[in-house]
Amino acid sequence: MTAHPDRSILAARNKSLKSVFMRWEFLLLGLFLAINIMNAVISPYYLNAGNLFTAINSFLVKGFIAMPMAYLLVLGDIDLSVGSTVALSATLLGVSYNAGVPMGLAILIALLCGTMCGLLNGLILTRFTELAPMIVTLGTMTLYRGISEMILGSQSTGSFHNVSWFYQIYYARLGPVPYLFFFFCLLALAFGFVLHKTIFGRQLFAIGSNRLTAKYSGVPVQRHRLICYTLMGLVCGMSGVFYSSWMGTVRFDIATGYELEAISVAVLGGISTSGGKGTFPGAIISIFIIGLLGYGLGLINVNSQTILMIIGLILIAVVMAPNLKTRRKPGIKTS
Amino acid sequence: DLSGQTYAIITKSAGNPYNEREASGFEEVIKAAGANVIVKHPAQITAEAQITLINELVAQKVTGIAVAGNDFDALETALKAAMAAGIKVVSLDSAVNPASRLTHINQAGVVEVAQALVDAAYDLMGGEGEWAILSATATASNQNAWIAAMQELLKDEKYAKLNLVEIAYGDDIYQTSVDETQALLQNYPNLKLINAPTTVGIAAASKVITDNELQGKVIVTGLGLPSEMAEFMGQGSVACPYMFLWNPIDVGRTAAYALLEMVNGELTGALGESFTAANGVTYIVTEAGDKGTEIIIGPPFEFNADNIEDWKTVY
Amino acid sequence: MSEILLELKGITKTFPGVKALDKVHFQLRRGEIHAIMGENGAGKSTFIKVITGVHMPDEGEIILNGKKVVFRSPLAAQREGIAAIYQNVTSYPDLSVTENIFIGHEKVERGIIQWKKMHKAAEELLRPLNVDFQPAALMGTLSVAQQQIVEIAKALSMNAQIIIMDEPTAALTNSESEELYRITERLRDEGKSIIIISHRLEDMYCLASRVTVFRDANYIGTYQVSEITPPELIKAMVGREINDLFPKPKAKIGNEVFRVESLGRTGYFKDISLSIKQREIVGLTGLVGSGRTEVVQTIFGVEPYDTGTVYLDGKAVEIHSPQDAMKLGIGLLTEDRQNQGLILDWGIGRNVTLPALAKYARGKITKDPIENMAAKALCEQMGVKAQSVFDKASSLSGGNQQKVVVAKALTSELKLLIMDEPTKGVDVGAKAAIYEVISDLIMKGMSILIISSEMPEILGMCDRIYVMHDGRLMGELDREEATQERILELAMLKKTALAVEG
Amino acid sequence: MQINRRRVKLTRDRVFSSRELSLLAILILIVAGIQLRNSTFLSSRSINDMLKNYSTTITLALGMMSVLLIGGIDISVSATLAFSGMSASLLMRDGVYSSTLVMFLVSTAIGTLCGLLVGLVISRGKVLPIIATLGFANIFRGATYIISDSRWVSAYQFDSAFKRFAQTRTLTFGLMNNLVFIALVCYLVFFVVMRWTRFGRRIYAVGSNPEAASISGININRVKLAVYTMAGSFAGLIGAMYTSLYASAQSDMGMGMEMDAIASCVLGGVSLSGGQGGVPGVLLGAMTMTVISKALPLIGISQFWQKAIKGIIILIAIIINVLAQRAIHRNAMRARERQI
Ligand SMILES: Nc1ncnc2c1ncn2[C@@H]1O[C@H](COP(=O)(O)OP(=O)(O)OP(=O)(O)O)[C@@H](O)[C@H]1O
Ligand SMILES: Nc1ncnc2c1ncn2[C@@H]1O[C@H](COP(=O)(O)OP(=O)(O)OP(=O)(O)O)[C@@H](O)[C@H]1O
Ligand SMILES: [Mg+2]
Ligand SMILES: [Mg+2]
Repeated sequence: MTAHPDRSILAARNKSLKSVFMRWEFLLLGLFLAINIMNAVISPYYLNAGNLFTAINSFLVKGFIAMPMAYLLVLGDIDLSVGSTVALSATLLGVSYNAGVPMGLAILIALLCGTMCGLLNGLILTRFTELAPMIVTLGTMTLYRGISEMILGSQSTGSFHNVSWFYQIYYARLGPVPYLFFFFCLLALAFGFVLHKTIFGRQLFAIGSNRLTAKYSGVPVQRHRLICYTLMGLVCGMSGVFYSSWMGTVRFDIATGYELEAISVAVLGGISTSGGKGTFPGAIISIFIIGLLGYGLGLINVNSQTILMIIGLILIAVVMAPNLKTRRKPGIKTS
Repeated sequence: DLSGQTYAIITKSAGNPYNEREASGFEEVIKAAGANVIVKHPAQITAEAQITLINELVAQKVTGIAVAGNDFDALETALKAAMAAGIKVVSLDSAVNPASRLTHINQAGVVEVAQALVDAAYDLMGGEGEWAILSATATASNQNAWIAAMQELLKDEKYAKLNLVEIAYGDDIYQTSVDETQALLQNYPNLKLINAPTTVGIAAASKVITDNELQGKVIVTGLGLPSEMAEFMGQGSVACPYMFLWNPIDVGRTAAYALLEMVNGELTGALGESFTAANGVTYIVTEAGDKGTEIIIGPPFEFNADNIEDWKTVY
Repeated sequence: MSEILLELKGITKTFPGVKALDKVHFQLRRGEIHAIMGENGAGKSTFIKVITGVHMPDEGEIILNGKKVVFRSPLAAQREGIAAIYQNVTSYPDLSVTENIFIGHEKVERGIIQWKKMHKAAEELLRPLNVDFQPAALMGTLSVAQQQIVEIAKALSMNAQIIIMDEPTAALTNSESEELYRITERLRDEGKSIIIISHRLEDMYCLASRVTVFRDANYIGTYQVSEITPPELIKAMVGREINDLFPKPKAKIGNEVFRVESLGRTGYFKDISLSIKQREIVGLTGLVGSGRTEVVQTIFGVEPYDTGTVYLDGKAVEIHSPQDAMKLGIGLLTEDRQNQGLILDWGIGRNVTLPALAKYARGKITKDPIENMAAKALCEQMGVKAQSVFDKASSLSGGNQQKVVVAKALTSELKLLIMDEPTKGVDVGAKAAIYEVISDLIMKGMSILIISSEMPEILGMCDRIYVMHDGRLMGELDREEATQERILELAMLKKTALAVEG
Repeated sequence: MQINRRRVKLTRDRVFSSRELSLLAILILIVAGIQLRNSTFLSSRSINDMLKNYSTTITLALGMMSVLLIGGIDISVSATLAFSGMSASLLMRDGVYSSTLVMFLVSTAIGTLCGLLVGLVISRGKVLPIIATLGFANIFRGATYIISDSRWVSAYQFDSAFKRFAQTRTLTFGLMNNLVFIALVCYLVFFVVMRWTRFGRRIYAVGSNPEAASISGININRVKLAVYTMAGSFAGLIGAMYTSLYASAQSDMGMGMEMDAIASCVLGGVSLSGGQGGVPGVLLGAMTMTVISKALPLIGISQFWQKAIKGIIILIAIIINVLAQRAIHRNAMRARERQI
């Protein structure tokens, strides 16, 4: 039974080379290379693998958060409580370690704490779907940070570096490359794969593009949101552990501003805050673009405020440039 | 010839005049010695931001680093790595732990500062009454050290009638400090004195007192920059009769002298060493409360109605 | 003053990859009602948007009142007295009905908006349209049909010379359509010129004096309505003849598959009991706003129910979410394709496969080529007019979007398919295709529940018909006893009448 | 033609929607609770202090509201505030002018320019608001550090009339504090503009359905530009209010205020997706935030607990509001059920 035998539709895309290379992540890759070249030119100290990875490692700690943040943004959600969650997880790790809990268990406690924070965000938002994620997570951002402050007050908690294997989590290297970097890459691959190649990922895009349609199409919208918020919490817990291993000591005010940094890199990566759009590789490349740009400028001792200004300018310029030329949205694709 | 050498100072944060003055003293001495200077202010008041800066300096193979720590312990790994790379490291103003530094440049001994502040309270309150402390952030290590020392001193018989009712934290944010001051006034109607050992806090507290025309009823004292406090000091009915500070420019200068000596090989930061700097002052390395060593610049200086006009344009 | 008010000559409009209009001509006389007809995607809506300045044509000219004009923006067209009701409702859900009507030409005195006057004027505009909502109500709380009525009022409020209506009756029931006819005729008698687009032949025959037909972006011809018979018109539109519009299959009706008993949702509907047998096509009809959509949404698990039980194959089942319903083999084709049926930003292929991703995946991993082939097959079956399965759903014409929504429903193995207004805005040819699909599904053993406001469709396709009014089931009619009059009688029964019946 | 049970009674013309009423109830509860703990809270001096100190945040919420209404967001406002307040203060320090009025005008003008820039990038450059304003937040803040050379403009460097302005009641001849009066005027003007002018209604229209707005001939870009410019003007005005209030201009002033402004709006019923919310709601939201911030130090809770408690109160307030809304809806549905 074919009603319109005369009409045939193409099922394969003939990808022109141009369209492939005009994709956002290739533009970002170009930018990434440009920044590396620029850095190498402006500073003779840039191309030193050991130092480079020291710098990379330090922004990876927050870079992890960009991964689940990308998921949430794709969903059309957002989480502003991430910095506070990192702080609270690290606080609990520190407090329990200093109360005599073995470090392994303390790590578990931190991860659990992060997960519970994320779960709470998710539960509130999925039970009260009328609420905007921004305001709820703004509330929990204050709450989690507040709990951490309640526990630590003006004190710091630390001496984690007494446990040498814990120190190694952040500092151990294979040659010049920290193991943390390998872990980051593995996790990024996993996150990217799940987002772009699995049913779950596709459904996230569906929810972000049109929540009602997704619901009517049998996508478990609220369950997926809950999962993503919880996942976000877990990754924040992880980040808290890395932070503790990095610093060896924790205060309640650590990791402030992580939320905006994670959001910026995801958005620079082409992931729209209005949901349903963006690619994961773009977000990952952007972590390195912003991180290395800052490092390069720091090497020639541009002051921190000016670096922030330059990053702000680049953020705007990069997103605006393609719009000015073609007067259309940048080549953000959903696949 | 020092022209190939580079010295760096990392302050606690940007946008704070105190830190600017500290850096300018450092810069002045290093430049005079013919070496290069890097001044770095972290983007946030956190150890994390300072670590990034330290890593950048290590990569640039600088000769010496002076740092005002945002955290006592957290900079340890980064600073140890710097020292392992042959860089001389001293802390100034706000110490880092002894393992992370060769010595610490202390603007004034902790106990001396605490003593001055407690005595001021005793003097201004006439020996009895309620008073409160308005500090910076709850995590600021030097403020916490002074407060702890003050609490220790208060155990003395002499101060028995001084009733410290609250320690509030204004987070070194002007608006928060104002709120906290107003809450203190509201919660403690008999409050006689607010002691704010921080530039933002003392200015905010003085502002609130002046706005509410409580000069003389509630007295402000503490540690502050003369330029910020000139408005509230001087002749007539003022919020703050006197306060203390050292010269932050001198703190920066001394850190620079110490680093230059260390690079010369004249100084290691060990207990008992001493050196005479280009300004003719002799500095002695003494034992610090944290089991490391430190160089104390001198007692805090008192600013009052008589000298404030001279100082307000200096720093 | 010439008799021709508006003339378009040689209009061509190309979208990336699609020629939507190819050298199209059109003449509108003063004081006439002129219909434009054509298949889905023939370019009717695009043509309208060229007239109203939403799109700039690539070629061709527009002559208004004998003068050549160029509309660079919708505002420019409005200033020349052209008002339009677009196919996809373009309203502001957060604003009041009054504001929706007067947006852009508010009544302002000394910079201050005169709300009282505007509400009054809105009420006056709405009164002849027989609405039951107040001008101060928020647009978002109205049903699609009610919003459509507001759009009509909006066009009226502009006091335009030319009023264009793109499928105004798609969301209306017969009686409401008749109301619209009356209004339209009154406007014509007042000297306005009207362009109306519709897929309903009866609209055209009732109203229009002339009809222009487009097919595949081309101008086919303009005819006097009195001189063209329906088969001729269909042939002009579709390019071939359609013999049997309602191919009702003679399927053997089996046992009861699905039943609900005294289903109720507080404030929405009450005491709904209905049952559906295997291979049966059951209709659910009633006036707009009678609560049909809410009933099926509840059955599908989108909204919770407060009372009642749902039985599938005789067993009581719990449905709390669309996933539950789909697992049980119940599918729903929603009436609001833009907001609930499609992801407009996505390609057609992805839209089609969304409800049944697992079916085309290997494990949890999606396989694009498999999905695309499946989507292609389904789209071709439905006759979706597109270049490839990667075309964005938003680029499709209204009717073609509807076909994609139907294709979506065909991806899953279902026992019961609920179709809420499945042929809304669909051309004759595609309607036939959808009916054929329905027949096909029935022959495969499925059961179908159709909600429709189109009487011929209900009468032509259904074995049994339930009629709703005001959130209540008013009665049940067999195919044999069902007539238009009987249905209307039930649909308009007053509560009091019901009370007497007990 | 038909008698239908659905009678939509949601009226826009009421000053308060039910959502705002329930927020009002919550606010009253909070105030009552605090008053019980500390009886000085409702003293006139305490209220004056509170309104004076937070007149800045309260006013900032208005600019934020207009941005949120069109479905945008502006997290650069606090940086704009710092930049304009600082530049205007530097000019006053350097003796370019000493008049309070000129200071306010200059600061507002600089803020307007900043907002215009943001608006241009968003409306012409088609950059997502969050990223554009995130970028501009960095840029304006950085610029503030640079122009001030990281120094403060200290109290003694300001004109004394300007410093007094924030503490006195000259504008209303003794009725209320000047800054509070400015905030009040802003609210009144905004209330009228949003409700009774074309411009205000266009903002709602664009936020409610941008596509429809462009089809009905509203120049969306112009509305966007206007709204971001307006947010900038407000930030500029507040820059002057802020420096007058504290008699001090610092490069890090106002940091984080944008989040309070957003929270005020959302608490007050402004939807982040645009189109919904009104001035009375924002006022209530801003007052709630103000009361929470002001009162926590007053009720004798350890400072280390305050943040946690603030977080809890915000969460509880928004959740109770949702529950109240649900209850109202449920009752409406029950009432309708009886008519079926
Ligand atoms: N914005 C657009 N971008 C790309 N293609 C478009 C766009 N708008 C319409 N088209 C294409 O132009 C053609 C004509 O569409 P149009 O909406 O005018 O059809 P129509 O005759 O109104 O159909 P229907 O009866 O289904 O509403 C279709 O092939 C459609 O896919
Ligand atoms: N929250 C609400 N407040 C008031 N009325 C509401 C609300 N939600 C829905 N309605 C009304 O419910 C009706 C929608 O009913 P429903 O869509 O089920 O009817 P229908 O018979 O399917 O009509 P249609 O042909 O319009 O689809 C509309 O009249 C709408 O005004
Ligand atoms: Mg159309
Ligand atoms: Mg319906």
